[in-house]
Amino acid sequence: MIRKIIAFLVVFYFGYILYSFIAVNFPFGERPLKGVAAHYVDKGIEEEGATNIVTSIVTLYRGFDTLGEVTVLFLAATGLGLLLAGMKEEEKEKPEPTLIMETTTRYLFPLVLLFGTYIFIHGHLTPGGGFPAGVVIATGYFMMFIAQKQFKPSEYLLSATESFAGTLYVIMGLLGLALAFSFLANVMPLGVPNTVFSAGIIPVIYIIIGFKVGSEMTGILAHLKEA
Amino acid sequence: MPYEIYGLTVYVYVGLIMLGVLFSLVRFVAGPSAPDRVVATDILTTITTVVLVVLALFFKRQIYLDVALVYAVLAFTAVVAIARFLEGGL
Amino acid sequence: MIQKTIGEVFLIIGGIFMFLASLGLLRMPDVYNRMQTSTKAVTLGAMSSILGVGIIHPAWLPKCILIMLFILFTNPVSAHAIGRAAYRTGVKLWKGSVCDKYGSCMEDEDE
Amino acid sequence: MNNLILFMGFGLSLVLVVATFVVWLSKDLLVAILGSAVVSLVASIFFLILQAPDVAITEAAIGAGLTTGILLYAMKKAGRYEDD
Repeated sequence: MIRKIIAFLVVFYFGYILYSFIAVNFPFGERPLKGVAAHYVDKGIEEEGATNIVTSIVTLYRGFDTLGEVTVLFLAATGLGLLLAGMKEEEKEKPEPTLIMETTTRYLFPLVLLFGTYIFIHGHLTPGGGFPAGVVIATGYFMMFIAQKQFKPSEYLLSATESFAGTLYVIMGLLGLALAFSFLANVMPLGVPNTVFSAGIIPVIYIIIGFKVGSEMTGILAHLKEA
Repeated sequence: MPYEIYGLTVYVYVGLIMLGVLFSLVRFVAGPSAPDRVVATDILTTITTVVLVVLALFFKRQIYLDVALVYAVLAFTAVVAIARFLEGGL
Repeated sequence: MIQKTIGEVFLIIGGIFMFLASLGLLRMPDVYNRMQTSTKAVTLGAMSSILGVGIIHPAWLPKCILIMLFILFTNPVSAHAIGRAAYRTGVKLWKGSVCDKYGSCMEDEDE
Repeated sequence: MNNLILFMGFGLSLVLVVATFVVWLSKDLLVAILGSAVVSLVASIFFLILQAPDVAITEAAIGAGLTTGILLYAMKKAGRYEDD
């Protein structure tokens, strides 16, 4: 009991501190930007050609961080697979999914994959990008896992996609290093902003990240389902 | 401000939605069994989709509709998964 | 202007339906009755509100119709899954219920 | 009108706090998972109110199914009720 009271007080204090920050800084967006942020907002479109400036920060200005994040995700997926390897669920009677669930998910699955594709192709124009798109695709696979009697994606294909996408990401970075003397430089033509074929390598990188995250998350879910 | 006022209607509308959220929250906290809470979560999910669309209207940005679309497509997955867990078929 | 008014009317209809659905969720006696609100009233309210937004901004109408279609497509499935799971886990019907078709159907399956 | 959004923010933050308390105090881990799903819903709305659609879409995609799924699979292994 006393532990809960102490925990409550700590949480309350923390919330009060956060609230006081918000109360002081509430008129956000009204101050002039300074330093790097001002450069990103003013010069972002003409330098990198992406209408959605967040994507050009994520994939180009801070692209190396994104590579690190993808690596962390890869390590997490590999570690989970290693941990769960050899664990096998005992066979028992399970209630089967109904016809309604099976039919709906069967018709919805291609639409979900299409929607994920839309998100990562439009990453540089609308909100979204590789990571949400990959997660959407993985959720589509999860939908099939829970509502179909027999559904098993090929494990070989999943890990092949994942490894191939990861390698391709590093190759894109090295291409920038070779042609423009900086890792992940924007070496492709920028095109006209606000069109699909613009922003140089951003769509390419987002397609790669979408495939990679999608296959990794699906792999995690498949491992967890079997364990 | 990026959004404009649509008269009294919008105030009434937001008030109705907030009352709906409040009632669902009461059912979520008080619900005697787990399926009650799942139903409350389902309703909250649908209301969230609507709130996202209405926020896109307030901010006058068409691209915000994408977020609502994500919930409209995927939100039922969680509910179906929990239902399958309850009946033991996950 | 008239178009904006029509859109606001749709918005208000949707808001009223969602409010009534939540009231039903609060007041109904058992899970199966509460589930009706999540299937029917909330779906109608959400679709009406989104249609209202689409009418206020006609350029958004295609995407709004897409959202409406997905809500119409997925909400009944989740309600069906909850109802089935609640029955299978042994949630009792309200004492005023007059008819239990699914129970008799399951007894037939067991025999 | 700023105060409309502010009113919405107050109502939704009530939902956020109450759902967090449900997650914290519930002994039934299934209810805790449901509570985290509700927190994720409201957080997505807040990210959109704060004009961060990229973060909102990521939160929506993760919270709408994947987190629930992973936690449910983990709970199936670990048991549903938390014992003191």
